[in-house]
Amino acid sequence: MYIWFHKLGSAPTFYKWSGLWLPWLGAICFILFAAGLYSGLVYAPADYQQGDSFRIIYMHVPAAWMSMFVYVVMAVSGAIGIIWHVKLAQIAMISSAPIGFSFTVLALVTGSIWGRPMWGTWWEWGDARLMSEALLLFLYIGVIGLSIAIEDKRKAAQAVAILSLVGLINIPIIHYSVVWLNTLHQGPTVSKFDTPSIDMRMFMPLLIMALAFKLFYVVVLLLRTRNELLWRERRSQWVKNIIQGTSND
Amino acid sequence: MTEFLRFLEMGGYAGYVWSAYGISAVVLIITLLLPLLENKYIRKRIDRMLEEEQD
Amino acid sequence: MDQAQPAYSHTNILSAEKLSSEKQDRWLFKDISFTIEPGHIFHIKGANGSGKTTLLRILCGLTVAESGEVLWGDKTIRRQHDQYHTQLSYVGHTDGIKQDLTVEENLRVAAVLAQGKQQPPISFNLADILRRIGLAKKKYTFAHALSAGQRRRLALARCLLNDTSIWILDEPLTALDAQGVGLVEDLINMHIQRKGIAIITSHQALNISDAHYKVLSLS
Amino acid sequence: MNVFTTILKRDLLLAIRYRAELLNPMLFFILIIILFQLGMRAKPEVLITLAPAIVWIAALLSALLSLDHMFRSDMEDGALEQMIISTQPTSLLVLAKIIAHWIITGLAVTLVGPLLGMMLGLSFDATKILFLTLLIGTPILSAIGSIGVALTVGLRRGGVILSLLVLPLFVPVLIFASQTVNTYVGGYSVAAPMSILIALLIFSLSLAPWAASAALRMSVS
Repeated sequence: MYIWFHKLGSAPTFYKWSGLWLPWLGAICFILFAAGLYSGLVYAPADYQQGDSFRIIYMHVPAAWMSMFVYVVMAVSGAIGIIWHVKLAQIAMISSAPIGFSFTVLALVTGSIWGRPMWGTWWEWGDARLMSEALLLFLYIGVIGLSIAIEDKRKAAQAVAILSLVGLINIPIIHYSVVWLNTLHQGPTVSKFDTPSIDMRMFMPLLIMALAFKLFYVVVLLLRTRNELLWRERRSQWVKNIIQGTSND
Repeated sequence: MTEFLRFLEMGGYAGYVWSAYGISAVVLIITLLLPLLENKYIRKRIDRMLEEEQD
Repeated sequence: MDQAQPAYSHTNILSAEKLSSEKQDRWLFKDISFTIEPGHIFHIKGANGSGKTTLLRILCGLTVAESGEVLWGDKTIRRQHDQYHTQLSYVGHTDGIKQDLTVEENLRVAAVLAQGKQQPPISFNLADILRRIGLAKKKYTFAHALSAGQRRRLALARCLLNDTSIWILDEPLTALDAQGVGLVEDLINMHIQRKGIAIITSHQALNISDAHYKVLSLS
Repeated sequence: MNVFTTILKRDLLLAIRYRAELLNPMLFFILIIILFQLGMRAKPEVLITLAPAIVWIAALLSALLSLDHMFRSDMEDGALEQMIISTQPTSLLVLAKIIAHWIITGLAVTLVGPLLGMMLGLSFDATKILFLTLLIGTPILSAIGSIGVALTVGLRRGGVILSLLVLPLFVPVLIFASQTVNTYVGGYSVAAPMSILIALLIFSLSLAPWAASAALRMSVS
């Protein structure tokens, strides 16, 4: 297993294989999105309470899940990058940050739009999930800011790995403190984002969209990692071959 | 046709649902396009760099 | 000259295998290998920005080389971090002296840092060290009151604190007057005679006997 | 152990000899609270509910202001390099620097805080609780802050990034500390938030030095 991992770890083979997989992954991702959107917007019945506005859930909840998931992947690949000096893991970490950031922005925007009809305000300070999502956004901004501020590639990778690990440890603490803050005032209200008593036709689109988002993350991560690889290895022969079109990727 | 119109109304929440999905689509498309554009930009820069080295 | 002191207790060969280092995506140096036996001075020459300081910092274990290893004895320095660093004294461009501390306070702090883990504090003869670096009467003066040359010699005094057998000195002779240069060369000669290793970058020539003198020039 | 005390004494000595540095955080702390007061002109009963948050946000900002000095001077004159290549565990040295930073800035804020709390209308008992939260909370700020400083000390303009990295991590301290005072003012028992604050203190004092020393090795390399 280790040889395979190391072999794939070598840049040219990774570039070649990812080049082959990308079109397929992209196509499947597109299909999943289409299926998810259709089933979410048309097929699923309206919610008895929130009516059709609940359909925003099919964009909001997967985005919120992904914003958390990508941060964990970033921190873990950072740790792998430092401990075993796997170059690819370091690149995957740095490439994941902007994607996680956009998922968090997505979750925040759809969250506040969804909250508008219910709470009458664009930003519900009392909702713990929305607040910790906002703080997660700043954690991402911190990670991206640090990776840009440090020129030296290897130092940036170490710094970002440390910061994302520290951030990862702090996310549950931040979330709990925000949740605790809310229980003080309104008591444990069922947060608006708890998926309503779900029947299959409502839950299926959520599953499809979640898969679509995960695949979307993989596709964009591969694209970004390939760019970073091309630039970092621009002096090596295999990049020259690719650029001068002797072997198209 | 009317069914399609009723679909667009989204039970009166059309504004919220479509704005949420619209912005989400924009954000996702930008996230997808950025690396693609960056790829083109990097290839061009490396190409120019290789040209410099050759002559 | 001082009475000949005994040779260092345990000295090893310091060697580098295929060290290479990159800076802003161009190679500073590539696949450099050398070995330094105890009792030798290793003079690294090269223009500014040719990676001399980076090579020194790699040998100290401060920076990690892009590829290649530094071996002390048979093991890499990464695996014997503590044993290696109890034997190492490093004086870089910035001499590590706190301006707002007196000469004595600077040396006391350096002694604590040089002391091995769970080892008793180092007993060092402060007066003797100050005499050997020519700062005998400066025990209580603040570092900011010293001249650049005196501060340089105070930084070099760190090497005398804990009988370290490996000295890594980055431009030790800068800002030193003739008398200072003579004094530092005596210290280094003494160190070589005691079978120590001295790795030095310097633009000025050092009059050290050729038998123990190796040069590496970085293009 | 004497390494810890040596570095601690050294830092305190340096701070005392460079006195101008000492007053800065405290003046900043008082100034922010006065600005809040001027900005709000709130009625007393409103001010009481805001007082803990105002004092704590001021404490947060003044800690942030003084964090940069923790490693900056050592980085510039090479003392940091000597600490890293010394055989002493770097995390022990970092812990000494955190405690030194706390004594220099956090302690001053902790002593002045209750006075300003009273100025904002808190009862005497409430200021005792405020004092306790400051006493426990400000070391956490120094500990978490040390990680941010260690990450950015190598950068020329690290200050901007530093606040961006560190403020989100300060949020739990702010919430639990100011809420402890509010729950006290509200007449409820303070055991829960106070114990969480103590847990945060122990947690950050044990983990932060390790993370900060890893970051320092990166910054120095």
